[in-house]
Amino acid sequence: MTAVTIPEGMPQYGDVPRFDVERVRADFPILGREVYGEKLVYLDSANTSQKPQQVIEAMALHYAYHNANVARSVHALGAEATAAYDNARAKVAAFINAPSANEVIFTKNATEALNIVANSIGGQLKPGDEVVISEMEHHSNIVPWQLICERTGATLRWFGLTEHGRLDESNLDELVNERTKIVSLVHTSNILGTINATARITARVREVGALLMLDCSQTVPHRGFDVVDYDVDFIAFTGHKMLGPTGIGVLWGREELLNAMPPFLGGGSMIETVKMTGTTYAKAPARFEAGTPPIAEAVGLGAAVDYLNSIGMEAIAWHEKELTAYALDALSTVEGLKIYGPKVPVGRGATISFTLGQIHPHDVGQVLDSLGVQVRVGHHCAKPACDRFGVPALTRASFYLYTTTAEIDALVRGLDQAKRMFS
Amino acid sequence: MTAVTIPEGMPQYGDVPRFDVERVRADFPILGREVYGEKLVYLDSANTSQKPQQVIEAMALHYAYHNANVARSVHALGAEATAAYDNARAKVAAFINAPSANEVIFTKNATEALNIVANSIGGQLKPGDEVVISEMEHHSNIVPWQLICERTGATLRWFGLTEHGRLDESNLDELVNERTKIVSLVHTSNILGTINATARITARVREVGALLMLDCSQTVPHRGFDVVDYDVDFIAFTGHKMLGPTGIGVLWGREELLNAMPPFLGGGSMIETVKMTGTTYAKAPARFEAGTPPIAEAVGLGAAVDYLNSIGMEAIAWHEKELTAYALDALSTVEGLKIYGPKVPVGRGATISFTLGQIHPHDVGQVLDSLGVQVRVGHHCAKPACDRFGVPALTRASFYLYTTTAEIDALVRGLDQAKRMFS
Amino acid sequence: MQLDQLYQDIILDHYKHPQGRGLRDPFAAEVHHVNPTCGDEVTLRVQLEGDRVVDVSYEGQGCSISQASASVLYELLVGRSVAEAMAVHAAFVELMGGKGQITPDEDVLGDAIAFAGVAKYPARVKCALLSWMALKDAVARVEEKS
Amino acid sequence: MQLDQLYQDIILDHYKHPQGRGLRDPFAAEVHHVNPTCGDEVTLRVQLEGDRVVDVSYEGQGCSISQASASVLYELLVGRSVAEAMAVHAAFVELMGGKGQITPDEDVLGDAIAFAGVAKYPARVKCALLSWMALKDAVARVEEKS
Ligand SMILES: Cc1ncc(COP(=O)(O)O)c(C=O)c1O
Ligand SMILES: Cc1ncc(COP(=O)(O)O)c(C=O)c1O
Repeated sequence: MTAVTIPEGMPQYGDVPRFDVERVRADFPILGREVYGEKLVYLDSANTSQKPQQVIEAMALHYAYHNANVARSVHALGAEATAAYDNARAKVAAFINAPSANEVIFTKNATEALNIVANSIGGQLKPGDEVVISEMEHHSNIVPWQLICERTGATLRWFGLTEHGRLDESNLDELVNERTKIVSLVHTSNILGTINATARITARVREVGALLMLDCSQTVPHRGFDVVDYDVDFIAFTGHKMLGPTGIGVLWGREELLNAMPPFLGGGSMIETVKMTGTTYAKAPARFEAGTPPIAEAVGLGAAVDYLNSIGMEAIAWHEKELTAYALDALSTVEGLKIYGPKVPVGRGATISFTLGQIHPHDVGQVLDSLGVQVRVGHHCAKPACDRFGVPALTRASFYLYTTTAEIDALVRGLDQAKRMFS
Repeated sequence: MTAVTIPEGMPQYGDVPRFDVERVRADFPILGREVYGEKLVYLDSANTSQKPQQVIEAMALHYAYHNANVARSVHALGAEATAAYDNARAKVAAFINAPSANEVIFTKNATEALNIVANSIGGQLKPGDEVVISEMEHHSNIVPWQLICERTGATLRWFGLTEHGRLDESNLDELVNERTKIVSLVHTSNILGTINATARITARVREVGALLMLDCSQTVPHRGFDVVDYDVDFIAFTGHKMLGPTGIGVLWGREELLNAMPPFLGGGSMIETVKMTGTTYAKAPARFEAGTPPIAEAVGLGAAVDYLNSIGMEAIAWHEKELTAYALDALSTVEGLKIYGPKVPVGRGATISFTLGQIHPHDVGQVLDSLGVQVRVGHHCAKPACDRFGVPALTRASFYLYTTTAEIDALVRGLDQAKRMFS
Repeated sequence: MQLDQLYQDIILDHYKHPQGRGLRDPFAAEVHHVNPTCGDEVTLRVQLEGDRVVDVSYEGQGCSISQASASVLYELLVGRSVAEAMAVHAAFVELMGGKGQITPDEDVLGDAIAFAGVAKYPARVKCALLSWMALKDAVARVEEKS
Repeated sequence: MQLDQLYQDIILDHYKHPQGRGLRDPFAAEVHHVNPTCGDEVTLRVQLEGDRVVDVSYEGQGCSISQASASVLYELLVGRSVAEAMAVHAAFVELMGGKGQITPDEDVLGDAIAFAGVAKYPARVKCALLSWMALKDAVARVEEKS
């Protein structure tokens, strides 16, 4: 027998970062719940994630003992609230490796972040200019661009999709050209699960001098994302999908771009000075944070970032990769089930959409619900992707750090029951 | 001695609705706090209000046991979250006597509500059209109109102010004319405390066929406001000033107007159907609620409305009236103190701004803070009102249902100390 | 959860063997309705003769509830006067809005009483109502024209 | 709170008896800075001769901290070389950003060490820095021109 020596520094199976899923689950009160007397099996994290006690408590404590408005008061409570808010911004900046915390703008959700860029950058477009998106975008990265192109006369164009649910880059050089002003793409698809490889596209975007925005709503919660590494100009993501509260999202952008962009929402805090006859504007982040910001929500999002860091994003990504491989295998045993999107656990996230024979997803979802299994059904705010594959609706199971293989087994059992009922 | 018989049905002093302030205070954990070893005296409720335990717990419970995304899932958790969200909308609608809950749009704050109307209604303006605001607006009701007038070529005009800090209506008929498309006014000023009487203005607005929006951010928290009674077209207000959380505001509008208005933010949930080549939009409220809405925040705001109702808005208004009368008296004893805004407790809210001799408000606020007294200093997001009265900054004390006369005494003592220090 | 309260046999029967499905000529009005939350769609035609609903034809995609409800609608309403049809319509809408608290009248609603269980699932009420709302819209358009 | 840590006598002295206040000619550059959170403003002029700061004149409205800090700036920087002035400037900015953790060097900062307590009040740091930031901007403009 020959001994195999693994060279030093090579990854080994034992090196994979791991965590104790049961211990994580214990932090999420809702996971102990039942529905209709059945154990809750929450497989809808791509829709919204559940919240650990640490996040819930951070917000409750903030409201109970440190609540005040920010950036407006000299008083002690105001200083405490402002420090908490700034601190959350710094945590989020570090989480995505932003060069400066000033580049992190707190919005109400990812949708607002996408609208800010569409309106501020897009408002300057002219007829003849082009904007490029793709057929797998969430509605939140389609409609803002449709609206601004309508207003300005610019042209909206898009990447098509391959049969495997990946971006069709075959016409990249024609699609992204000298007329292109901005390319805005989903990084991880919320319907197909695809993680888009962006290197070739980025190179082309730089070549033609356009801007690049990535919708990272389904990426940042699940794996480390480094804005410098990706050489991107803007990203959007949303608090409630990453263990944080509703009511907060993030727009990250390069500081020099943000400070040169016209404001979008007008109001308190985004100004330098206001006269009835005209106003000058503050720099980022204040420039794009009109009105009282989501203060307690920022505190909650900061606590969520702390929680994710305490587990480790690499460990979370690995856990999800294993779950995805397990689920793809398990679902392939269900007769009549057809997966839309990549069928291998590579270049994809932990979100799997499918049809089950002729059974309508509403009915699949209802049977699963009766067994406690919570999945999302419908068009997943991505109708063009459904149209591309000729389906009106899909059933979608999506996983997160607290998901177990036992929950995937429950899903598979539920699908068998749906088949018994509807065929 | 003649016995005076008060006719039945006439209000008597004893009829004034009252509540036990100490019992209310016990519901607010933060009011038990100290700063720098001094008892906290929170006189900054016009900036943001404190939160009762009932509101904090409602949100924590929601996150812990009922969290899910809304209006998108057939599953049990989704149904629970959706019911909670809809229920909050119904509570808010009832609170302002809205004819239909569909007229209540949840925004991120009052500022977004004002921007929605400025952009959706304002986006259709043409050169020659006029918009009317006033010199006492919060920046959030100035900047959106400046931005849209710049974009469309419409003209922005405004009411001036009288020496007493009231709207100068002397040129009403000239100011509001056939070219006027919308009049947007603050109902209760956050800097002067003025409550604007709107009857004459409303009549004129109707005469010329314009629309009327009222910024009720400082009204709805403090006294009953009935949208039908006021014959208004839109109002804006904000959750965090009415015992509710940050991250939520309200736009109320007449249903037929809302459904005819072009959308503003584009994205998930506000659509009817989306194709790459074009999109149709849902009716209100969904039409203006793009993306995941502030779900837990709505639950918190619903709990805040319940709390306010349990005390009674009339009782709250009366309590604040008494405090205001007491404070106006007490402050008039402070030599060198000058009040900006109405000096009588009539037609005004419980917000009092002033200067203290030549001492800069920052310094006044700092001395007060050292004694635990939390007031706001600066331009209060109303620079044009400051300019009107030739002051760069003011000190502002503002009261709410949990404020006591003892706290006003602490304020007066603090002002004396500031004078000793700086003169 | 008792799934069979929702999916009563009558519903599953109508779903598997839909009545009156397909688009037919002649028709007095055609409408297209969408359920924006889930993307279900129905195209529905109505034909009146004098005061009578002589045909309702439809085509669409949707779940068992929405398909079965269109089928039941066809069975229940075709052949009635517009006034009768609208009375049944009102009873059905009331049942669906009743959150499961209303006991349906079988004399009025026939097979449609099977949908009583649906009223407990807010997310599915819209499915059951899709074709019914389309019908009402279609009838209103015919009446507008005349 | 020890209010006198913040409002040291030196600060109150400079506030009540500001040095160098008023706008003077000649000047090489004039700037106007605003603190957007509180609305405080300063107009500041700088005059250089060769490598030397020969005058800084200013006018503005603001609190005791911002007024005193402009007065101290005048006393400390006028008469120095630009390089020396910028070294003092850097030390002052560092002190203000130190959250009260930095022990200031009196040899470099002179009267400005009285502002050490301000660094503990984030809301007031901007007041102390207002005129200093304006000065830096003004000097940069002069250098751009030449
Ligand atoms: C009169 C008035 N309007 C609008 C606003 C803006 O509210 P928000 O900051 O919550 O958007 C405020 C409070 O800051 C206000 O007092
Ligand atoms: C890919 C993607 N983009 C954007 C969004 C919008 O996020 P939000 O609804 O929080 O604005 C979502 C989630 O709904 C998403 O999955």
